[in-house]
Amino acid sequence: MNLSILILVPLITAVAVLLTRTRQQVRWVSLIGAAIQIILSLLLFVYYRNEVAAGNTAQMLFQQNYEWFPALHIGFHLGVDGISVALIMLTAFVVIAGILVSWNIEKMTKEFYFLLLLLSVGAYGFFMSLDLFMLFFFLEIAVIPKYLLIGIWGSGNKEYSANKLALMLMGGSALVLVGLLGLYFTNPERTFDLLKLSTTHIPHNIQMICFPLLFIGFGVFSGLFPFHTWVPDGHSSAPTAGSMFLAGISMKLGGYGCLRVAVYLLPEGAKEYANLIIVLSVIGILYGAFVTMMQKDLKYINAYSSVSHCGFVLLGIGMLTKTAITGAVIQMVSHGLMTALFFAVIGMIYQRTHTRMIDEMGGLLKKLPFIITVLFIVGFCSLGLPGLSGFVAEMTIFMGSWQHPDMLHRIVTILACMSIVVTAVYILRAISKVAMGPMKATYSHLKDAAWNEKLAAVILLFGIIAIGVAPFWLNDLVRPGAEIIMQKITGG
Amino acid sequence: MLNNTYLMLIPLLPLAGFVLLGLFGRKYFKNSSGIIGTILLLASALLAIYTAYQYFFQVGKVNGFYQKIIPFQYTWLQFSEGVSINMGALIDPISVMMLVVITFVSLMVHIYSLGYMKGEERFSTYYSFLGLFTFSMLGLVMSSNIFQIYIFWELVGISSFLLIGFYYEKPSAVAACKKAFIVTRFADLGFLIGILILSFYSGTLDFNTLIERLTSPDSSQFQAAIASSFLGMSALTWGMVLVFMGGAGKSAMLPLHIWLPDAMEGPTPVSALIHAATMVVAGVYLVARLFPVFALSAPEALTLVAYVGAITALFAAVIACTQTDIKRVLAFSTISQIGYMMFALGVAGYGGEAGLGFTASMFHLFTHAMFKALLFLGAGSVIHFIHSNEMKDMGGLRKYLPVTHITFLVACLAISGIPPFAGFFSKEEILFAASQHNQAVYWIGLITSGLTAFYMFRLYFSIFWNKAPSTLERARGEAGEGGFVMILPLILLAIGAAFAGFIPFGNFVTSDGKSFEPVSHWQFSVLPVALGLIGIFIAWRMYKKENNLPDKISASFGGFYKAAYNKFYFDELYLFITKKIVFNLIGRPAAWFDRNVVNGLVNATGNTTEKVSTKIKGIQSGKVQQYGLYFLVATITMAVLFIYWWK
Amino acid sequence: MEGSTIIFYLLAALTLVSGILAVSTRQIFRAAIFLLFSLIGIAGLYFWMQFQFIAAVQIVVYVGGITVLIIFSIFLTQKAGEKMPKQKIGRQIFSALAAFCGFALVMVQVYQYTFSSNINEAVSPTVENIGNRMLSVGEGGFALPFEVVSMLLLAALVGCIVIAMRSPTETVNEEKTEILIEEEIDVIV
Amino acid sequence: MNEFISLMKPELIVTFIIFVLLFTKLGKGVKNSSLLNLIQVLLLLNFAAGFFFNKEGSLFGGMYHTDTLIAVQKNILSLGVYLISLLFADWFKKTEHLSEFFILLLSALLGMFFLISSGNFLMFFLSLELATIPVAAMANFDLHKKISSEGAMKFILSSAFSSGILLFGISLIYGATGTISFTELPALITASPFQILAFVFLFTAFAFKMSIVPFHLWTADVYEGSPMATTSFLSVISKGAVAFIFITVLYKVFQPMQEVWYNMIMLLSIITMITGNLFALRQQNIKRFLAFSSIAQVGFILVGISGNSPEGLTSVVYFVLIYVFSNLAAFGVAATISSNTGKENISDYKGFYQTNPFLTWIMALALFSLAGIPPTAGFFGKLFLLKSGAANANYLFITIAALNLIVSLYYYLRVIRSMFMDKNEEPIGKIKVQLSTKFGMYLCAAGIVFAGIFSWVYDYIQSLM
Amino acid sequence: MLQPGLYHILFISTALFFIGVYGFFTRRNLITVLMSVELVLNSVNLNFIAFNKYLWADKLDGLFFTIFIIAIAAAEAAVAIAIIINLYRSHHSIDVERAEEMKF
Repeated sequence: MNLSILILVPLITAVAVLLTRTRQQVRWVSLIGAAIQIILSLLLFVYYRNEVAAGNTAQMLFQQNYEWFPALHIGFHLGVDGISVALIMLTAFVVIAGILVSWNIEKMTKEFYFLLLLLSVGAYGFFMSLDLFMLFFFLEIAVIPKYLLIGIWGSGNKEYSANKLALMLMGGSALVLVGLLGLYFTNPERTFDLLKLSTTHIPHNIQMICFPLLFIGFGVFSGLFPFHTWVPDGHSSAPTAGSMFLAGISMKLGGYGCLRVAVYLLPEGAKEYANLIIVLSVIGILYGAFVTMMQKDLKYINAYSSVSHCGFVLLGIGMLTKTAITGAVIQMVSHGLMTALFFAVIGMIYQRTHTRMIDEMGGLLKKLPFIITVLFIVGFCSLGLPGLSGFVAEMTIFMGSWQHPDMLHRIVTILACMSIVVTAVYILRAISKVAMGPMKATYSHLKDAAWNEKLAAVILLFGIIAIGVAPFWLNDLVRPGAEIIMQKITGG
Repeated sequence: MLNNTYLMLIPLLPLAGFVLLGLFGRKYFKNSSGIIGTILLLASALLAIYTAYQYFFQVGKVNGFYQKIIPFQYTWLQFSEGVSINMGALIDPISVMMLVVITFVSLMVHIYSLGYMKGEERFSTYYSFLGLFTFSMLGLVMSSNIFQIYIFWELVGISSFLLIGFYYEKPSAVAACKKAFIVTRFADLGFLIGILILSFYSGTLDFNTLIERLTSPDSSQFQAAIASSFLGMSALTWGMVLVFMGGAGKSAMLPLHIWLPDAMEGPTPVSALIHAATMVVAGVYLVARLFPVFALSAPEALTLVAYVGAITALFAAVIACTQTDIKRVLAFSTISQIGYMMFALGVAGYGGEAGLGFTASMFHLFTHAMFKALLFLGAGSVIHFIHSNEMKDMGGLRKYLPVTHITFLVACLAISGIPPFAGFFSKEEILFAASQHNQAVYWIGLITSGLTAFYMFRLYFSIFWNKAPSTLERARGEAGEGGFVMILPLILLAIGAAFAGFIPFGNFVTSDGKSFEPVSHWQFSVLPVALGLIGIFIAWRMYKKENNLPDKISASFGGFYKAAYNKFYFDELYLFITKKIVFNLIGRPAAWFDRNVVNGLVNATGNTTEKVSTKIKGIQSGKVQQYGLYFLVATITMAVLFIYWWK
Repeated sequence: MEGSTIIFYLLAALTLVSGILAVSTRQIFRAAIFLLFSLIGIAGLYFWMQFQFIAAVQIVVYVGGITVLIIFSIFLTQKAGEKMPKQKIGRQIFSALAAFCGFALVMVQVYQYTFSSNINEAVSPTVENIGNRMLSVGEGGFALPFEVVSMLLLAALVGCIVIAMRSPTETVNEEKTEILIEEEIDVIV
Repeated sequence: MNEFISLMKPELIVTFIIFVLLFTKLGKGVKNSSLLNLIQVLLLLNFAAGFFFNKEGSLFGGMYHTDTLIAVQKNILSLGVYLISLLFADWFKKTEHLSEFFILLLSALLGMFFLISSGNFLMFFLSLELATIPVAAMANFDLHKKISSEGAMKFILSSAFSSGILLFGISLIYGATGTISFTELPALITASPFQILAFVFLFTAFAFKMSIVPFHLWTADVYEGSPMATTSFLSVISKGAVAFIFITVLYKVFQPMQEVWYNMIMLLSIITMITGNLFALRQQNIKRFLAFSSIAQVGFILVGISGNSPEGLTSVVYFVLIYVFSNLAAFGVAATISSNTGKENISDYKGFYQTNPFLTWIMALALFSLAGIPPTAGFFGKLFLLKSGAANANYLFITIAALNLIVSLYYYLRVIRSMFMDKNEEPIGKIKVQLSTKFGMYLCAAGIVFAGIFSWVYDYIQSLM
Repeated sequence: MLQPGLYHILFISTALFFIGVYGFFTRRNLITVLMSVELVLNSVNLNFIAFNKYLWADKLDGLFFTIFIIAIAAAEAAVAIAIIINLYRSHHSIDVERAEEMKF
């Protein structure tokens, strides 16, 4: 399968959107583009499985390598392994849902969809890059659309949030950049190519310098404590689709980067800093959860819970076991779907009630059965209910984490486990305030979800349930990738 | 051989009901959903009974031992080599017994609800939730894998949450469902960590392998698990204690019992099904499932089980004597009875006669399911009739609800351990096992037994005798008991409650699978039965007629009565912990920290930059001569710097 | 002490003293005159070093051109006899300090440095030599700089015209500037 | 003779154009618009001619030196001038002295050409002056504005002062080595204190022209006072030219003291970035804003220069090319707004997107490119600069540079925010953009978008090394 | 007293240079500022001639440098004066301190 198509399709869609005239055209062009993306991503999955089933044991499949800046040894190198395929599928799901959810956006429709699609270009490119320069390129591509999405279409203290988000993410990517340059200049081949880099040995002292740069840099993207403050503000101010993309895709860029670049290329650094990472991430998990407990705004609730959940991703990565890393990737996918859906639902509720304060709502289940049912499911997913994706991911991480018999890892794992209780507390608190209790009279006229909203929710729910009920396909997809990373860690 | 398809259908049929009714119920099966659910469950129940028949009488027994059969198993999630979640079925005596109990009680509740929930707006949702619960519970008992059991454990919890919160517009129901879920979640945390410990040492999640590895003294896994210790207990004991914590949460053992009384906010049939007969015994089932490990490798943990069970039994019984809400009385009685089952397990040994406690526990579980479901359904009928839960609103109902009255009486006799009703046999065995192993536990059990008889008959007399309030004089005679669908389950369950005791349980359910005949000592039975009769007598004295005796007696207990009436202030304690400690001491400071310190630092960075920018603006003074001066000074500084210092 | 030495010190004194006065007097005309003296002193130093041509150029361009230009512009912008406002004392001190530090630094470096020199035969700076070099295009020729400077003067001319030709009432100045610049070009050519 | 023409082709063409423009003054009543068309065509031809017959060689005894890379550098400047002629059409059509303006501008360009090609310090100095003095006159072209004269005054005085220091430095070098030729000097350069002193004096001139902190103080005032066309010329073309020759001087002439100047550049680069950013944060006037932002950009150029490698040179040339597109686009938009409405403050741009989406997008693109956001070319430019700077494995330096990117992003986003997000009841009305301006903006936009992603631009420059 | 030589002339030129610089910093009148610049340039000229004379007499580089500096100084002065005059027209003053409209 030609991977460039996956970058080109959203790009062409974006350009096509720019060329359209009416709002109707904009929406349908985007939707068709997103539909093609989702089909392509599923095809990719099928092809990938076929290849693997056919005995192709290469680390990266469907590679394409063009020279880009030959003088600087920068290539346009694409390739996927199971981890990438999983995240690409996630992206496709979130993109189409995001487009459906923002179907009725009034203000500057064309620009809105253009930016959304641009963001997806960044995400696809990032997940497929095998060249670090390219990876960085796509990482940064995704920043500015977010800024504009929040700043123009957002709500609340949007300018502040947009600024904070853009600056903090840029700060993260600045650190990443320095780390990448360090990698580049210390490998004898002077290459940015991930596969080549993985076979060269990078000196220990360089690993010690570059690893924190890269990990913190990417960590900012995925809300690593204490660099997470952009998350709540950014998410809460963003328009619905923006929050979905932010939490669903963008935070995954960080996790993927931590895994694929920081840990994979710098295993010695990873081992040295592993304890720090797991401590930070477990602080993030619990801290995020406790802070969530105190929030009153639905979006803040989900945003802080994202901090907590993305802490699991980093925890899994920091644990440096195959199972934990697999779990981290599953958590990325799971959280992406779940949080996107959560934001979508919040958006739907907000559209109807014009408030996001949980204290001001109540009894919405009566009037909005579909939306609230989805809210329930997504909440349950968040608190790790079996049969939904969150459970699979968290349990895999716990199992992987527990494989370290020393005291620190034990304590950290137990603390992380404790978050499932806190999560239950805040999710149930939020849901019960929104959905249950006596209904307010003012809400008696509310209408349930429209077709586009239903479709968006169903698409994401499909993903959540598909992982939750039958996790083995995702596990099988991701495991080999995690195994290769682990080989590098244990071997090098 | 067992028929795999049939086996799989047992849980899958209710699941199908859940999916079907959940997705389309509101639209297409608004009225027929009850029937659909009931039919599916009926099929499931029949299959379960068929399976039980096949297992116990045809394929189960090999060489005198009931085998643990795993008819099918699929790898659901692979963690690492050997450690994986396998979805499968483990068929052994206890799981088969549970299948029968669950499907039977569930069927009864389905039928009963046809009448009880009639006209409810979310009728189909109710049935879909019931389907989900039944599915989860069946999946739980069939689990072949400790993680599988955890999965269904959680699912059971969520269905319980959904059903307790079924009347979602009632704030008390909302609070109750949240409480139920969170408290059990907290217990599950222990369970989860326990699983992690066990799986780490045993290198597997599979029940059979796990039990085998952790009980055979010469396996390396066992050695490792025993060798590593923490705070003076071996890792294995810790694991088992934590697993028991999960069980204790679900089974409402002290101090994790607080959710169960509140859970009565759900529809009464649900209470019958979930909070009396099935889900709450999941903890007992879990301990029973891992019983060999408890008994052989972690006796300390088992002792803990015994004491927790016994204390809970007594404690709950005391509270039950003081409650006025009939469902709460039943709830505390449930807690007390589960305490019985727990300590029965705790006083059991592994294999043969020593395993009497195990058999007794399972037996009691079985009989308790019958009479407790019956009690709840009976209470449901009463509530359906009266529209109130409070005892003071009731009295003299035997005229209006004859069938309910009789069946309720049967159940009360059963639970009080009056021969020849079912409870007598199971309780007898429990007490006997306890007396042989642990005198303290035995005496606690005995006292509890007497208290049980007292509070059950207190309930009985208060509802059906006592006064006849004038409010009831309205013409309700014909409306009575809600029709056939509500009476039939009562009768069926009453039959169960009356005669289930005669099943020779020791033949089927034993700790090691080998049948044995429990020795019965009629002399031994005298004391418990006598105590039960005394309890009934006191209750008769106090509540048969309207009088002021109860008030006097309660006054004579003074502070103790008040404490018991307030459930020994456990709710307040928890409220203190959550509100004052978790929210105010952790959550609020964390939120403050986030807004002010973490966020503040970020903002401060920005502000400082701005401030510095304002501070240094004077450099750009607009005066060209000053520019020149800076120019020269910079030049000289650079020259000096690089000539003399920085080479 | 030889005569030339005395002349040197006299010239040096003239240059420096009038230089200092030029930057310190508050009478602007006097400043211009002192500048003139200082420039003449420098021309004298050129003479003293036997660089007659350059000394001549110095006199013609600076004394005859630039100083006159400056004096004219003083006429244009200043009322006679008006004293210049004083600079802030702090600025004066700082400037003096900075200038002195710079001076000290440079002098220290100059005296610490041993200048090398070559032993090749000297080329005497006669007008003939200069003219040849100026117009030769090969090695050691300065035709290209010459052209560049002419372009520069052209540009400066154009620039001055535009800037000074702001409004018709003030054409006088503009013409003067123009003429002066023409003069300079002539001088150099 | 043939060689003379082919080697000096760029200078000859520019001189030719200057004379053509001088002759247009003879004819009375030539309309500005037709004159502008002529100029645009001529400059386009000039730019086009830059692609042909480039080769390496020296003239005038080594005083003039050129090669293909230098030809490309000159052509980048030509391109910039061409873009200026397109982008500021609004202002050009209004000005009274159009041909004079271009005579001056082209003289300065000629100076820059000579500057890049200079083979000794004399030529260097002369062409530097040729590139400066006409600009001073250009700065005063808003004849009736006080601030224009003020800016011009500050510029000419500061540059005269800087020339003085430069000359002093050159004279010391001359005294120490006896030569002013770039080819002979390297053998005679040692890192002796005296030479370092001389070098520092010399260095300040570059620093002054490139607005390196703390020699930058004139920049903002002059930028603000000058007409937008001059400002853009100063900030883009003039800076680029000096950067080119700076590299040549450092890499070729002062290579023996590279340790000294590496430290110097590192130090100044950090100071420059930080100061530029800090000042840019608080500017309201768009010209001042761009002035400080361009100071910060210079800090980045210095990072690239510090690489001291062919890659450093390539990346600087490449960056300047991109910088031409980005900065000119930004100035073009600002100038269009300014000439049509007279508004130059960022706060005036509030709600600009509602009325002028095209201009806003161009501005946004330009600012993103300046901020180094992909997929604009600025991203590549900055990255390659950082990359060549990182070759010395000085992580602290690179980290500081990278962190400065964040601050710069902040203030670029301020403009973006003002245009896209802030609400304004009375935004600037719809502006009719001149055709040529529009064309110029499209050119810039194309440059911004494609010069990065399509790697052949970089490869081409690289291949000339 | 010593025989005057290179170092003497360098002393004079350097002193003159910094006198000019001082003037540049302190004079309030723009024209006098310009005059200070002229002093600076002249000091440089002196440097060049001195080096040419005493050290590198085999070529006339220094001399030519001086000639061109003089030419440039003239052009610079002309443009500067034009600008100053223009400034005078708008400000009605050529006090440096008053030409500071643009700052910060």
